[in-house]
Amino acid sequence: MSVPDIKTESREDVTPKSLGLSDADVLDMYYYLRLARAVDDRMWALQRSGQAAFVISGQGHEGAQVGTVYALNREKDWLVPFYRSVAAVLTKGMPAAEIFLIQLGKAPDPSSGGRQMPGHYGHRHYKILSTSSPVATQVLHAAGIAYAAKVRQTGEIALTELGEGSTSEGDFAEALNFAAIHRLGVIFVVENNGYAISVPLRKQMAVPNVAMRAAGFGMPGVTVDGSHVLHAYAAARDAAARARRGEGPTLLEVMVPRLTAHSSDDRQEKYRTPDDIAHDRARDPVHMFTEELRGWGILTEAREKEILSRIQHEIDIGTEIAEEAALPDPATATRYVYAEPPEPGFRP
Amino acid sequence: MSVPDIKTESREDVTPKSLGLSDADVLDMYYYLRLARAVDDRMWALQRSGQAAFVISGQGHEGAQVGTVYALNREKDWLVPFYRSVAAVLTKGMPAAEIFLIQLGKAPDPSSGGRQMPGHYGHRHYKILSTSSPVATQVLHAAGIAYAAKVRQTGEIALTELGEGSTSEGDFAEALNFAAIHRLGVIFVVENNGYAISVPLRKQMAVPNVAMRAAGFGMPGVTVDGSHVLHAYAAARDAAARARRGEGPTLLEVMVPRLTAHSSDDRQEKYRTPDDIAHDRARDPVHMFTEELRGWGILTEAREKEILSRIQHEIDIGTEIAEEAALPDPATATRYVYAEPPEPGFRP
Amino acid sequence: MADKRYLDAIHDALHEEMARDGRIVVLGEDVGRKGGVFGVTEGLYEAYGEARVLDTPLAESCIIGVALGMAVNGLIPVPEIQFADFIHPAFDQILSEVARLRYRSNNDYACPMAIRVPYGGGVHGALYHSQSIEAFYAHVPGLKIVAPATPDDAKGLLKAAIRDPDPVMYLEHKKLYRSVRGDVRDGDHVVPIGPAAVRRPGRDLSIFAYGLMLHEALAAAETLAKEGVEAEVVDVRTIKPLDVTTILASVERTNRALIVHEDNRFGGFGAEIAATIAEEGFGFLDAPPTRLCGPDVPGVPFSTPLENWFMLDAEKIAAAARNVVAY
Amino acid sequence: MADKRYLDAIHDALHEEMARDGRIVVLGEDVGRKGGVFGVTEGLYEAYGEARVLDTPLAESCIIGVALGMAVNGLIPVPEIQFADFIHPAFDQILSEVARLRYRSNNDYACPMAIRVPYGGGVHGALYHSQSIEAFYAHVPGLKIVAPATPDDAKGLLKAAIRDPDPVMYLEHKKLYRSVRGDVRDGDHVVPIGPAAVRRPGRDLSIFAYGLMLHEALAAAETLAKEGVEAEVVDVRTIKPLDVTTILASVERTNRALIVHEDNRFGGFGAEIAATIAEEGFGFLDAPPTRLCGPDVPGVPFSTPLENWFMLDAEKIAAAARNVVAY
Ligand SMILES: Cc1ncc(C[n+]2csc(CCOP(=O)(O)OP(=O)(O)O)c2C)c(N)n1
Ligand SMILES: Cc1ncc(C[n+]2csc(CCOP(=O)(O)OP(=O)(O)O)c2C)c(N)n1
Ligand SMILES: [Mg+2]
Ligand SMILES: [Mg+2]
Repeated sequence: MSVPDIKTESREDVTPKSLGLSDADVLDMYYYLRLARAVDDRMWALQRSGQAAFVISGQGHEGAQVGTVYALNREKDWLVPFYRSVAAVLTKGMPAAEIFLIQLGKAPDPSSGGRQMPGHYGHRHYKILSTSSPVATQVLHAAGIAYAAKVRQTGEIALTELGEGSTSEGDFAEALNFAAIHRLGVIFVVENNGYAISVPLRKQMAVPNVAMRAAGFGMPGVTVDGSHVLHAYAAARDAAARARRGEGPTLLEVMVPRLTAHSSDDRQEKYRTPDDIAHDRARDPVHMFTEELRGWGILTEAREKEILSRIQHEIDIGTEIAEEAALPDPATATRYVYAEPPEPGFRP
Repeated sequence: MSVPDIKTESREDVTPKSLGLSDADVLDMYYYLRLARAVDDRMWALQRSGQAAFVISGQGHEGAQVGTVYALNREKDWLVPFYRSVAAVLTKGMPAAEIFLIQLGKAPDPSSGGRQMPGHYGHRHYKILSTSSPVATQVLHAAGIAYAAKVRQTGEIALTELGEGSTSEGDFAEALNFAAIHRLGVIFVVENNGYAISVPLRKQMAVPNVAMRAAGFGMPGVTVDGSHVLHAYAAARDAAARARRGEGPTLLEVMVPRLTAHSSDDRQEKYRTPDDIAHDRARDPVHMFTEELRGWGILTEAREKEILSRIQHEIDIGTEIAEEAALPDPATATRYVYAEPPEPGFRP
Repeated sequence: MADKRYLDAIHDALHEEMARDGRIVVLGEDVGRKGGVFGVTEGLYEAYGEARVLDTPLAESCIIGVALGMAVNGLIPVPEIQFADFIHPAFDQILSEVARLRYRSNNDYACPMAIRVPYGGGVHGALYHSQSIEAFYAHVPGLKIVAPATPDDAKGLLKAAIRDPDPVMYLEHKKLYRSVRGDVRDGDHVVPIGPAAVRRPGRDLSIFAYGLMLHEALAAAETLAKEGVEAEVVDVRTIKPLDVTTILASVERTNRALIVHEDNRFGGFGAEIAATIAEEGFGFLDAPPTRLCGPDVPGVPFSTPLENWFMLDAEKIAAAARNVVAY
Repeated sequence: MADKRYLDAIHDALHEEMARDGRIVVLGEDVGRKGGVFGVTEGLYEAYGEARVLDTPLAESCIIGVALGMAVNGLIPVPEIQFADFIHPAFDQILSEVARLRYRSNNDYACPMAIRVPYGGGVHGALYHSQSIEAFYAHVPGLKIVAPATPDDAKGLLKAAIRDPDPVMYLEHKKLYRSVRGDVRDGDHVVPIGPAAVRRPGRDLSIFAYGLMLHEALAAAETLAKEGVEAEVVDVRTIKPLDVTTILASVERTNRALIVHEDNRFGGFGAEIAATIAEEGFGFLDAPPTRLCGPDVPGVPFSTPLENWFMLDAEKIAAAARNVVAY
């Protein structure tokens, strides 16, 4: 069988300098990484306290999401997320307070006004497409967005995220094929955490890496260790440059740990060994990026404290805003099935 | 981009002897090849004379179909065909007369009793699955059949056929993935004639060969010139052996010409250049196999005459049987929506 | 006013709309150089180029899924599904994504799109080239559905569908393409989505139909008229939203209702019309609201005697109407 | 007789059937070691092994498509679709392939298969984890559909579905899994597909419901009884084929019909029941056959006040019943 071109940078040769990133840049990434983890921890706290009905977490995926989204033009480009995209949407500009409004299903929830479950992010202002639950449907949407960008010559590119299990859906293959045919500016980010809920990788596919799919559709496939923020950044930056040159899409697979159960409804001890779970813990991107930044002398204790207290403040304010916000009014539940005003006299 | 392992035998080294085939074997293949072409020509004649409403033709695909199906255990293994599978179903054992009964939609049509359009072959006795019109759905059926064969340890394998355009459907990717995961005994035969009705290959995919998809799903991908009956046979025989050894599926792409319009409803001059059409004519498998067999001294004039007169007889008898057969009785149109007897008193 | 075929009216609407608005993109299987398997998109590829007249890979979920992305990013996609029978792989994209985008995002996103779907039987298409699909999509909030029967409506409703701010499924009956001609108003006329049309006034019963069946119903009304039965024939035209006002007003006049569709009966769209009349027009009714629909078998069978058995025609409609009037 | 939860009754039926017949294979997402996201297939993997309890890739079209192949080649597949909301990618395989195989092959092939589909709202599942899908499949000839409301039916109808020679869609309501207990007959009891059940006799009106709504309807009947209104409550149980005989007999007794379902109204399954009563029970009716259904919005919204607004309950049913009786 043929060997795909899997590009995995070894840790040493990737540094802020080698990537031309300033200390401010990497500390900004670090801020988003820690912010995402703090928001996520609070989401679980809200669930345990009974305020939130459900949590679907991004813990373990944050490094890859911060790194890849940071490589975009965050004002101009599109993000087509999935339910684990906490770090991605924060990095794209969504404030922590909005995540909590979504988490509690309050009226000001900017993604759905309390209509969708937690984890269904979307926000036109930040060019984040509205998320649904059926997996992999969004991959085609990203291709369509990129097609429109090409026809309208807007220079926008689209980055979409999904899990490795979701690549089993036909929509994934159809999207890769369409994007490759038209050389569209799409980055397909597959966050491979080894499980589709309880189903391990070997029962999902007969290949070790999803990136191996890329060649068969006519695009490069790259696999990087998603626990290394800068590895994810470097690979996404290359993919974005390729997209802007009009050379087409890239399938970027980021290997990530799943640090929580699938969701608050799942008990992963049922299907994962303690060793397996422990092995994932050791790959925590927060821990790894902290170590790296300290090693490079970029993250001092003072800076870390400053960043964490800033985050703490945002989390507390955000939670407070969300808790105090009103629940949606049932009188609004029939709105926006169609553009308003609706035609009177017709059914439904 | 990675290079898939495309195995294309060069003409010289493939001979009946190199494949261990007797003269009787290859003449039997030749018989099916010529039979398929003769049946197909008659199908068009019936359409021109107004007796058949519609024709969808296998002309150009016959060599690849005879070669691949001949590599099966034709009593034991399964064929999951598509609408161009005239040669395949004949080689699997369906008599010419039955094809004409199908073509004319007569009551004794063994595939559907006149319920389906021409070209929708199926016959449990010959282990040919019933064909529908939506493309690529059958690829999953073949995988399921092979899964049952594995669980029940019947030793059967399944060969399924589809066009290259149909590989764009999500079901194709889902089937490859499932078959690879379970190492199922399936041969996925993609008959690549360069067009999906009017859509040329470059608008269907960004890769030169469908076989390049295989590696990404964890199976070998092979491309052969389908106009060479014995090349198709050799590749299918390898795939069948691999399947019987329990090593899993093979994606076998056969490059074939499309010698007619897509169907009797199409005018291909609208989207194909005369050169393109002429180039396909030169790849006619009937012509090529005739030349090869003559070159090997296997096909004498006498033998060819004998074969052709035998075929002529089958075609004439078959047409006569079909023409004389009754049309379906509308009183039977409500039968077999469900197993009979249906429960009375319920709706519908 | 010009006399045109149903097919040409659809073609003209596409051509005029694409000329009017550069955001409109036609995409589907064989819509390019071939001009579609029925010739509806003939000449568009030459006129507007391959970026705006796009031959897609053979994948319906892809066609609708990328169309959503195009709509979100400033284009107005007009996807063509080659045959209604092949729209099913796109069911999830239409139901879960296209129809729900505005509602689920609380109006942050919209999905303007006109999905053209050739449908219907009587064309020797058998089980997989004859299907009617309105029943599946009528149940999907967020969608609009139109089913024109005349060339003038075919043109005017397609323009309305393309200009609508929400996704509209446009059902064009294959058998009408070349068999029906009629006057098409000149200029940029738009037929609003919603209102039904009383095609023939009558006093003895109301026949509700759309698409091919509208023409069979009108023919049946001619026959009935010779027998002294005056049938009012209502062209439903828009499946969703349904013009309940016009439907009930007609039943109030005639006190009898016959609902006709080509699609099979059980769980079909006729049930919605009949149930609505029964519930909201109960006081008007002198006879049971009656459905005449295709038989409940899995598709239109191929062979001519079987297809004739399946398809409704003026004679079968007239017979059913006589029973309703005789009740 | 044993007192069991709805969920356990389904589990027991699977366990007993797999023990009885080695041809039965359960396949779906997370049905293996995890025992399904709701725990319905708990223990089957350990008891019957991974060849017969198959964790599939995340692909619904694949699940149904391979199941067809398994059925054709001697197995009896029992696919699980994790949530009804996610069955849509398999729509084509179910409608075009599974439901049509016997008819299109003129009885040469059959497709025995029981498709388990957890569905329904009231579980804070929002737009994509609350859907009802019976309306889409009731319109598909070749399928059978059951929707049990009680543990005894849940077990008996699943056994019937697995033993049926044709494909059966088995709709299990998620909210009933742990909220409803009841007596389940011991031994190998099978509840036939088809017959509806009169759960409570009454004289003043007939309420037709299934799934979760059956329980709300029974509670409403209690309330109404206190007011002197005797509602007859009919558990439809089988959506397809529909027990028209029992439905009409009930309306003949009560002369009033209220059809209740959780799913949104327009084009919903209630229309088929209402239209049938209106057409075939016209003479029995003293009031319009009335539908009480979910609102026509794209799915059940998440936030508690919105979900409560969407979901029907005993109170809303009682209120609608009063109007029907007062007509
Ligand atoms: C079409 C569809 N089928 C099933 C589900 C239920 N479901 C939600 S997440 C999930 C597993 C996804 O796994 P993966 O893609 O690897 O993403 P991960 O959760 O591991 O990040 C499943 C089966 C769904 N949301 N959509
Ligand atoms: C799902 C579906 N969509 C569309 C069609 C209409 N259609 C029939 S054949 C065909 C082209 C198939 O091309 P290919 O797979 O290359 O096979 P070929 O006809 O070239 O042998 C199309 C679009 C169909 N049958 N099924
Ligand atoms: Mg995963
Ligand atoms: Mg082709």
